Amino acid sequence: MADFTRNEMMTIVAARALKNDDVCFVGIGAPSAACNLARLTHAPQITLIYESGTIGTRPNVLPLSIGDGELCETALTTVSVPEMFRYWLQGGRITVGFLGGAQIDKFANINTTVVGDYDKPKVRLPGGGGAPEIATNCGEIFITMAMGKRAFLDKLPFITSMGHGPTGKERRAYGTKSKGPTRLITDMCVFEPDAETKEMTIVSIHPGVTREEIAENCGWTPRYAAQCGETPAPTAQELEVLRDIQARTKAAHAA
Amino acid sequence: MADFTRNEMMTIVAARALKNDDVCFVGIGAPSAACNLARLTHAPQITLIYESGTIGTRPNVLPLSIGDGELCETALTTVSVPEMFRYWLQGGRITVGFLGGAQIDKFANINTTVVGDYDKPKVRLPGGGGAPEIATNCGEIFITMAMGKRAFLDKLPFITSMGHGPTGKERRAYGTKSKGPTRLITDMCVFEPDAETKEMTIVSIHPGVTREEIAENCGWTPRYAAQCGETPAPTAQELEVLRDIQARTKAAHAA
Amino acid sequence: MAKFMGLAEAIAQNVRDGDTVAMEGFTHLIPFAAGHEIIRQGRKHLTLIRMTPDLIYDQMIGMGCADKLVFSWGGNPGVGSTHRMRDAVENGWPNQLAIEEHSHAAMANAYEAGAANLPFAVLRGYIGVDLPKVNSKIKSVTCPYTGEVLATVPAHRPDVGIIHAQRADKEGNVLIEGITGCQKEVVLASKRTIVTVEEVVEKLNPPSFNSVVLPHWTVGAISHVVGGAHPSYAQGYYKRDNSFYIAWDKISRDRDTFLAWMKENVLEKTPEAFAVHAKKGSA
Amino acid sequence: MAKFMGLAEAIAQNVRDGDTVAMEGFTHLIPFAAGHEIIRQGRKHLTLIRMTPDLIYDQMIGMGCADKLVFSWGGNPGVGSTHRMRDAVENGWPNQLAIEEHSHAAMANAYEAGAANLPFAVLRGYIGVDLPKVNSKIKSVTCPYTGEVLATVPAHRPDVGIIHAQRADKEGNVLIEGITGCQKEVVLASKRTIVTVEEVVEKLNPPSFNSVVLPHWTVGAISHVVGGAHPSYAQGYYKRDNSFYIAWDKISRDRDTFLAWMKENVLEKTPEAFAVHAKKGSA
Repeated sequence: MADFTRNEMMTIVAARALKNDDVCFVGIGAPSAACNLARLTHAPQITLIYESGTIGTRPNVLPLSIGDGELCETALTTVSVPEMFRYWLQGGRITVGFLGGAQIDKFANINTTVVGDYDKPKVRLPGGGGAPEIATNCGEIFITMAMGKRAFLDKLPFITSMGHGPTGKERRAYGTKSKGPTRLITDMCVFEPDAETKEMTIVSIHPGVTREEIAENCGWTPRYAAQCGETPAPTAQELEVLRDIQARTKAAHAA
Repeated sequence: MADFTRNEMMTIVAARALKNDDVCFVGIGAPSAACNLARLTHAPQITLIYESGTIGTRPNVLPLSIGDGELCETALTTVSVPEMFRYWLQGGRITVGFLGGAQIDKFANINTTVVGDYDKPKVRLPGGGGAPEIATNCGEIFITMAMGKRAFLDKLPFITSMGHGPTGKERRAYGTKSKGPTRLITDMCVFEPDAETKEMTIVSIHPGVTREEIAENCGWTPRYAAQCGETPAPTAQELEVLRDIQARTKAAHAA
Repeated sequence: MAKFMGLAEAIAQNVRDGDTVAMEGFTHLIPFAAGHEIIRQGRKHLTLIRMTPDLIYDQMIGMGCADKLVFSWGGNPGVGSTHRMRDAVENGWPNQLAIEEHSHAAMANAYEAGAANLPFAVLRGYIGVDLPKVNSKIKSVTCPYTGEVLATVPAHRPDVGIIHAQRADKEGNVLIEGITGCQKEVVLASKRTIVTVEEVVEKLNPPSFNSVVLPHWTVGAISHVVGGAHPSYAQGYYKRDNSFYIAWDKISRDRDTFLAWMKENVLEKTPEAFAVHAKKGSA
Repeated sequence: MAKFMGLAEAIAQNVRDGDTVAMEGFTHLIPFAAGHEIIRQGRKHLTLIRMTPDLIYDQMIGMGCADKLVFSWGGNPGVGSTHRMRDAVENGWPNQLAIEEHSHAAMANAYEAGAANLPFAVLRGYIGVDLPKVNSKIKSVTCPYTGEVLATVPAHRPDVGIIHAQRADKEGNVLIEGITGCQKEVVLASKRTIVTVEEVVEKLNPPSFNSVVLPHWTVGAISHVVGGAHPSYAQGYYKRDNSFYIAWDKISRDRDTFLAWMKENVLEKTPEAFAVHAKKGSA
């Protein structure tokens, strides 16, 4: 088994979840790396969309922002931002939306707005951006987040984007037709929602990670699926392609 | 004085009413001829917009339809039809909208929908097209129509686009900020709305036309402004430019 | 997901009796070849949506394809009446034709709302006019901020959207340029779509970053039909046949003349017959 | 009606204390030179609207230009926090900053509604989230056809809209290409507008019929400022200075370091100083 970091494992697992015919709404960071890794390995036909308006983009380096010039230069077409949110996201054209965030709860609701009181915040986070509507208008949602007690919380101070709702029942109650978060991919394990309760449940543990470690980094007592197995380790090819694009990216952005 | 037809007089009077800084929403027929005549004579900077989405177009021949290729080829830019109606017309960007129609009343309401009952029409006319919203969203409206008893009616069977309303009071009552019809240019004379009653009132009579003739071709008893004068006859240059573009147009469409 | 096929197959697979069909193209790129194929395949009871019915719907209505027309301006542009449409509305020939009539602004907004997956569109329109009295689909909402009352129309969500475009690449991405009308909206608002194209190319080579391109995963059937927009036009390929629009007035005025023309030029022809027009009218 | 003038004059004539100002450019074409000029002219009490405040509003907020921020994502893209914005919200430095927070979809729709002269926008959004609890501007309407309840936001109608574009022709027609964001909407929705451009040319030569062009009668002041989008970029002219975005994290973290940087790079400079960036980062 090749040497790999937990962050690499997270990105690689996210990439594996993507299919050739997916249309992905990509965020910056882990999602962008995962989507482009998928494109450069098993899903060459995947369509990547960034909210800047670039559709079907094929960057050679990962963008620092969602609007880097390379995204537009390699895109099939670039539309205005109002059109992107109206025709493409709200239009129901996206199969997979990627989200991340500062804090998450067991029903995959996410906070990226504030820590503390909204009007007198302890920490003012960036805010929702596209997330509130990505969460409900994409076919399904994949979330990538590194685990930790300050990130995986029993109760969020603020819901920026809805997962399955505060008690797991609200999404269905709203009549939202999209599936919501179907995968929460962390640096330690993979969660999927329980069919009944919608609580995010661990379905596979990354190589070298223990249940104790997961418990220490989770603000609630995590449930495990009956057939919880081990996540297949990164292949040499996966690691090579990922490291290659990240090296190119680092060189490009430092220039 | 040069020889000219009444139709030429109508088009030339309409052209004269246009200014260099006008942004015109142009219809087919007399309006298109008038707008392009203005552009080729005293208003070279005038902006012509056709509802097909062509903005700032400078055709060499008059289009047969509002979407002829020449309009796009000579335009500054061409936008989608939804954008045309949302950002440009409804957006309040148009200073002068041109309308014509099958029937008109003394408050410059227009019918282009049906003669007879709507559900069992005697004559089914083309319908409103852009007119209902042109009538209220442009800064002001110029109307060109040839007079006749079947066209200039005391009461319309159907209001396709609002002038000043059925009694001349409704436009103001709706709170519409645009001026509505400020000029009704016919083949015999020019009407403008009375400041108070909004009834279309004759402000000038074309050379060679009598008040009797006007009365015979108007379904209501027309009012005359106190200072009603004679419309200045077409100049040799106006006639030459108009006939020239119409000859070019005829040759092009017969091809 | 785009799939290349012959036009006959595309119509057979996608257009069913009773469907709501929108065929758009604002003067430019009107999908005439597709309309003729629908006539040849004898589709009935269609609800036809189009801002300007133009000659294409005049032909389809005259041949008895339609039970209902949703439109905003029904004439022969710059020429006069669409006689077959008038004959259906005024005299019920060849069958009764129900109409749902809007303004251009409302129709454009209804497509826009359909593409945006909204159930309705809001517009500052229909003020002081009679159309809302005869079209119960026109309603209103009150602005929650200013109290202003604005008109609404339901979104268009056709069963089938049909357009003609300049070209597609091998993957099925479609480029439209020039007067683009509301074709992007029609494709995005429709459940199934058919695109006829002038040309299939290796790469689209769009002339700018912001060209109007429909990705292959937004379109259904693509059929290569050279000249498929005639007597409308395809910018960069061939010109509008204005003389045919003028000639149509006489052809369509009389029922028998119309039927004879349709027999000779539609029923006894195939989509390939359109190619000759592209050659003749090349821009 | 477009009028060419220097940037200092354009800002002096159009931006007043207390104005609501929208400066857009989605990553691309952010009007930094105009922002610096507003800082130099010491404007106060502005309400700043922008989807992503980015470094430009971080700088303006840190220099005390703003009383209020209307936004949807406030961070340094791909890097981390906008520290000056955080310092204002968390600690009231250099002054209290009121915020009105939306989602991207709502902001984009609010500009779109402003351009379309509608008082509000309707979107399928804000479902199951807390933002409507802290932003009273978010309301709802009921669809008159389906009964569905949809979110609304008021249209943006800024006093001043400011954008950066690739080029203008001598008449003042403006071309934008690449990632066009919501700049067309900002210009059409604003009472007054300022456009800075990389280049003034004889003819725009738009690369396609459907290029994003703002006619000269839709724009107000036009100022020729080479490099005026740096550290953002101008497609076809120079690249995004990603290394500066990374460096800003350190510069902006500390109040004194920030003030020293602003003094040296903004207060003591003129719009002409931007030209060097265009040369350095040419694409």
